[in-house]
Amino acid sequence: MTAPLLRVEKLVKRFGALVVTDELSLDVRAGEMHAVIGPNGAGKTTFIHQLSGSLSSQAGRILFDDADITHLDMPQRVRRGLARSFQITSILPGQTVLANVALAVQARSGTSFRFLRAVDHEAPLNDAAAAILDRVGLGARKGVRAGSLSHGEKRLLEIAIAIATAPRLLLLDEPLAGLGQEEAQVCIQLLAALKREFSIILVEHDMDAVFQLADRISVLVAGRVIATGTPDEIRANAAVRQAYLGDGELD
Amino acid sequence: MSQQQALPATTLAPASAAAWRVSFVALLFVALALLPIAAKLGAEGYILNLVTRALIFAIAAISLDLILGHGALVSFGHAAYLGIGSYAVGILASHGVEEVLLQIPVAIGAGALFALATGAVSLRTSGVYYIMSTLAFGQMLYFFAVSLSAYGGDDGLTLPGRSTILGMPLLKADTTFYYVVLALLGATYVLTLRITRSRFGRVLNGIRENPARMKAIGFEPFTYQLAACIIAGATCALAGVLLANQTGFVSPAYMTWQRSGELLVMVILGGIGSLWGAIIGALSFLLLEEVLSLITEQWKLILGPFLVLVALGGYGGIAGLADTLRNKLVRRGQP
Amino acid sequence: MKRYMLALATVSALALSAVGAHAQDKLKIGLIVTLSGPSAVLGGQVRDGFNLAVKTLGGKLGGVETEVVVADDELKPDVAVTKVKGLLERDQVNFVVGPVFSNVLQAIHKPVTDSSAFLISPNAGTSNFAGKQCNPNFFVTSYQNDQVHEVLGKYAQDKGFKKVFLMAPNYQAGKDSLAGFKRHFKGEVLDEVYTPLGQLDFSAELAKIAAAKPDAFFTFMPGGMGVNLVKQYRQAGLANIPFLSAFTTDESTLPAQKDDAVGFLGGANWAPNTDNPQNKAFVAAYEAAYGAVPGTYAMQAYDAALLIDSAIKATGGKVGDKDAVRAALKKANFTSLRGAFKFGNNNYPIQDFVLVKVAKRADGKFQTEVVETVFKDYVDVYAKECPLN
Amino acid sequence: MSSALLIVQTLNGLQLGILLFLIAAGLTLVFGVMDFINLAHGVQYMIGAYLIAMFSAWTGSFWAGLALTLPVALAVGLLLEVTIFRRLYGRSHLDQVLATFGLILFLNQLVKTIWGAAPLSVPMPDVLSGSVRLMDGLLYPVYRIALIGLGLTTALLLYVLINKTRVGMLVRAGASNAPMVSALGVDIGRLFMIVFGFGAMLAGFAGAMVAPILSVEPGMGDNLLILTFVVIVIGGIGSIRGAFIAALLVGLIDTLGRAFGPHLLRLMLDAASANQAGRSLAPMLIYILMAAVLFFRPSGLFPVKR
Repeated sequence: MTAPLLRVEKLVKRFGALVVTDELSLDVRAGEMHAVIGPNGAGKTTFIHQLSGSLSSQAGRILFDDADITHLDMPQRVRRGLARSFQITSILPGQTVLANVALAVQARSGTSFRFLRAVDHEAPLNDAAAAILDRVGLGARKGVRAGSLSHGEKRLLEIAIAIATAPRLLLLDEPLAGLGQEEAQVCIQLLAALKREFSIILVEHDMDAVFQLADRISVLVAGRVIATGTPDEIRANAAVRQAYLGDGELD
Repeated sequence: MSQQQALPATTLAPASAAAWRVSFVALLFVALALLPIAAKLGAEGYILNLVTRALIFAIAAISLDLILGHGALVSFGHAAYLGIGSYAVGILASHGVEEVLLQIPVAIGAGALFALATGAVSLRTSGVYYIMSTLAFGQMLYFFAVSLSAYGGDDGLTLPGRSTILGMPLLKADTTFYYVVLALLGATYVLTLRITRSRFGRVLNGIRENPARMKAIGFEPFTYQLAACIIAGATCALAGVLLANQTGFVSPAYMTWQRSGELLVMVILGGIGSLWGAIIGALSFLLLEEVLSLITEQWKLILGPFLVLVALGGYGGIAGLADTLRNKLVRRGQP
Repeated sequence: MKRYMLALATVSALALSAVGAHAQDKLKIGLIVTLSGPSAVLGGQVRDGFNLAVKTLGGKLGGVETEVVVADDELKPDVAVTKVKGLLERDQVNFVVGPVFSNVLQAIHKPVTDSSAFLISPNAGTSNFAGKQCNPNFFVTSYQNDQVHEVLGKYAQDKGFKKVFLMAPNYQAGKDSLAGFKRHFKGEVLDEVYTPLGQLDFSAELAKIAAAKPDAFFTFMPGGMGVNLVKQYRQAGLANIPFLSAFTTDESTLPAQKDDAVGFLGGANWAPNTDNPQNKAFVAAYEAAYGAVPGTYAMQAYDAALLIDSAIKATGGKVGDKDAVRAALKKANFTSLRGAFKFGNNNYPIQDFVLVKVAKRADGKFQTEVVETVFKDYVDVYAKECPLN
Repeated sequence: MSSALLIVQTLNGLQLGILLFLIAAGLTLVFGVMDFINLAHGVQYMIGAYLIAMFSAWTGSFWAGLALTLPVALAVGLLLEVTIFRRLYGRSHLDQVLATFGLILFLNQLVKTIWGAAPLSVPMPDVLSGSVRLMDGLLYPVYRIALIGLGLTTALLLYVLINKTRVGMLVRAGASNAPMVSALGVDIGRLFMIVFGFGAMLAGFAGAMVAPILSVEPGMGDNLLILTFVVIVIGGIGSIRGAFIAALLVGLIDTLGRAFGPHLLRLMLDAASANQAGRSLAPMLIYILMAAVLFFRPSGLFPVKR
């Protein structure tokens, strides 16, 4: 078996006396969608921050594609192919939808120290961005200011920006947060399509979506992974049922 | 810094707004190009001198607007670059080098170097701390110039005359000098505008709007902000070269913190982030100052409340106000 | 944009209005002084002194109807250049009188002397324009800056002070000042302290002075700095050490220093109690008009007006005849408020310098009063470098 | 350099620091609580000085003048708050800069129009004039000692006010999270007004207290404003404790640097170049200090937790 795409070894994050990430270890294989679930306060978002580099780690290692990225900052990680979406929408509201995505395309294609040519007219950037927008279903909205999109559209834009950096591993932090039933279905279909193309870590509260989409699931409780396995294995895991679900039933 | 408010002008639909701005700016430059002819009617030197000075400050204001409006970097020490540019002229001239084609590269290089060195430190901070660290470096340079006894110290030094081009005294005539300054302003405006619309400019604007997002797609803000500071510093140093030539005199008074504050006021008054607002801001601030001081010795009693009102209006300066008015007109024109 | 158009319109209007200003039956004088910021009081004295002279002469200098245009240089050299261009080209003035400060003089000297107008400085008198860069179209009715400091140096030397403590602001004029003092003082200089320009609190320096125990203290601390220093000097209990100063305890600062400055010594070319009839009339008229005791700034501006008056008179009102006016100016054929006055080859005055002392008058106001003459018909040291004759 | 000199210079540094603190306290609160850049804060200091010059001349007594100055300075602050500043809260910092810059122009000119351009002076209260002997050959003005004492008392009162009273609790909460305080049902508008008026009065108080030793002149607040900004930035915006420590630090470093800088440099350089270098360096010292502090602590020494 080949080495995993991402290997997390005994990662630690403390805020003062509070241990949020407690020697967490986890492997993500190339090509899989790996969901991370856990009760509120289990440390999922902190973990994503540590993976993406917006929080530093006090101990442990993060290996990405066999390279130690524990001490790289966020832009460096992104350039190695580790992209994230934000739980709370984070876009450039003043720029057009197309520009939001084109910037991400620009980030991975050539220099950004180009001062005089009008970026609006750079066909390669625009074409690549437009293609991605078409994929996420925002093709018709590309000329609109991103700030005026609906919430559901912004969530899709958020994903579009993340995939525009051409990542090898996509960290999706609650992509369905705040979406209505219909919007959520659109988004789930998009995720199903994306998983054929990208390795994905998915943090999500919507259990239906998680069990429907994920290849493997890790359950986080109090900053530790208490179980990892296929959805069926997790469903059957007694420790998970005990710790996470209490006496409730999974359906 | 409330960054969302930084660019009121961009709320316009881009295409028509661009067209109206282009026509306005074109009109402005045509008017400025015709001014020397109108000035022939009387007081030529005075009017040319006054407007030349305003145009020079417009170049400085544009350079400040690049980092302020597009990078949200509020520099409270920008006058330092005026000083660097003018001292490059003064010091070189006092050693017999009056060739502007040598003075300009030296000034621009020195401005860029100072921006590189101070930006590398200042950009570690943000918000008000950034503002104050730029002030600190501006003040250090000011006191350094005051202590430069060899070059006049506080009294400054008088230039033997305007700089030469390829050894010829081409800048000597006020009208020629005016057109050179106007051309340089035009070039600065066009180049800076293109920068803001380039790949680099888009990154810079993105960092202003949402630095966390930009980091998450792989841009390190520091690098781009530093580059913007260097461009702005070099441009402003060019304005310093012109200022020295215009006054025939170089002095630490060009780089007091009050002067930095005036540059900020020009940009905010004009409307930040729109570049042509910087031109309008510099022109209206300096011309207003002059016109009001002709009316009364107590002109600050008028200028002060005027600035307060512009700020309270919250239109985003004169450029923002113009855009708002135009939007109203356009809407009225529609059924 | 509307505002911009408005400004542009105003400027064009200004341009047009200037066309009518050519008529030569009128004498136009541009007064450029500092009227903004803390130093505004000095500019105010120059303006008032000059205006008083014009008023006294019935609104005419040399028999020609005279109009005075006042401009504020804001103590910014680049602003001053623009204002001076305005005076020369918009107002078409025949004379520019000003400025107060040396750095402004450096900036406006060339634009004015290159033009058709004369530049008459009622205060600033820098060494470069007294020496190699002297100019036939530039006249000074005050002194060469160094001379006032030299008065105190000479006095300290004559008086036999052995050890002195020197202090000045950290800028060019401050350095020139201490150099001027040391030109005639040959004793020991215990320390030379330079303070940041605009410093408000001198406690650190006063402690040093107390520790050094000099025979005398010399300083150059103009404007608000001088007010602070004098108050704090007395409060620190140092008043038993003779306080010699230039431009520190004069009529512009005495209203604020009051009793604290009484007995302090200064150098000058004149004092309000200088004993001659024209001066008595001047001081009385000035006090009546402006409610303040005039200082040297006002006196020198008044003399500048008298100088112009004498020259225009000599040419028979031919304001436009530049060579004739220049020759007449050089003669300085007027009765100066300070007494004897003539120009040296460099167009700087040759005059007496006196030691003055601050005193409280019977009416409760404060003024400097003449103690003794230190220099007689004194020529500045740079005059010999000037190629004019 | 004798020990007496060192003591005197340290006292002088303390006194400058305390003066800076009185002005900085109001500015850092206005800044921290309302996120408002008030360039006109220095003008309020100037107004305090002019008011006491006027009132002490009217009443013939420094103390009566002071008693009149404080409420009027407070009233001026509140007037500005109600007419101008409250419309600028929550606006971009740049609008605030423009408006308060305009206000500086206006008020500096207004002061000159009313009281004239010439510096004014305020007689020292008799009780506090004269000097005391601290040790052999060491006289120190009583007024300055009183100033230090008064400043320390004010600092102590402020400390109690901020840390032990309900208003203080709200101010502290406001400095770290104003929207939250507002969400909890506190009338944030009134809180802002109180803080602003109080800050203006403190600045006016500082102006009144220094009037007997400094000249009262137009624009006297401008340069001090910059120093004050240096202080609150070094201390960490919104932190009274930070402002206190930074003010003393700036006061001491500025004073001692000017007094002893050349001596220290003489250890490394020859006398002439040490004097020259000391002269150039002295005015830069506090700016170098600020740049250094921000380099190592980009949010000041005592950042307010948000």
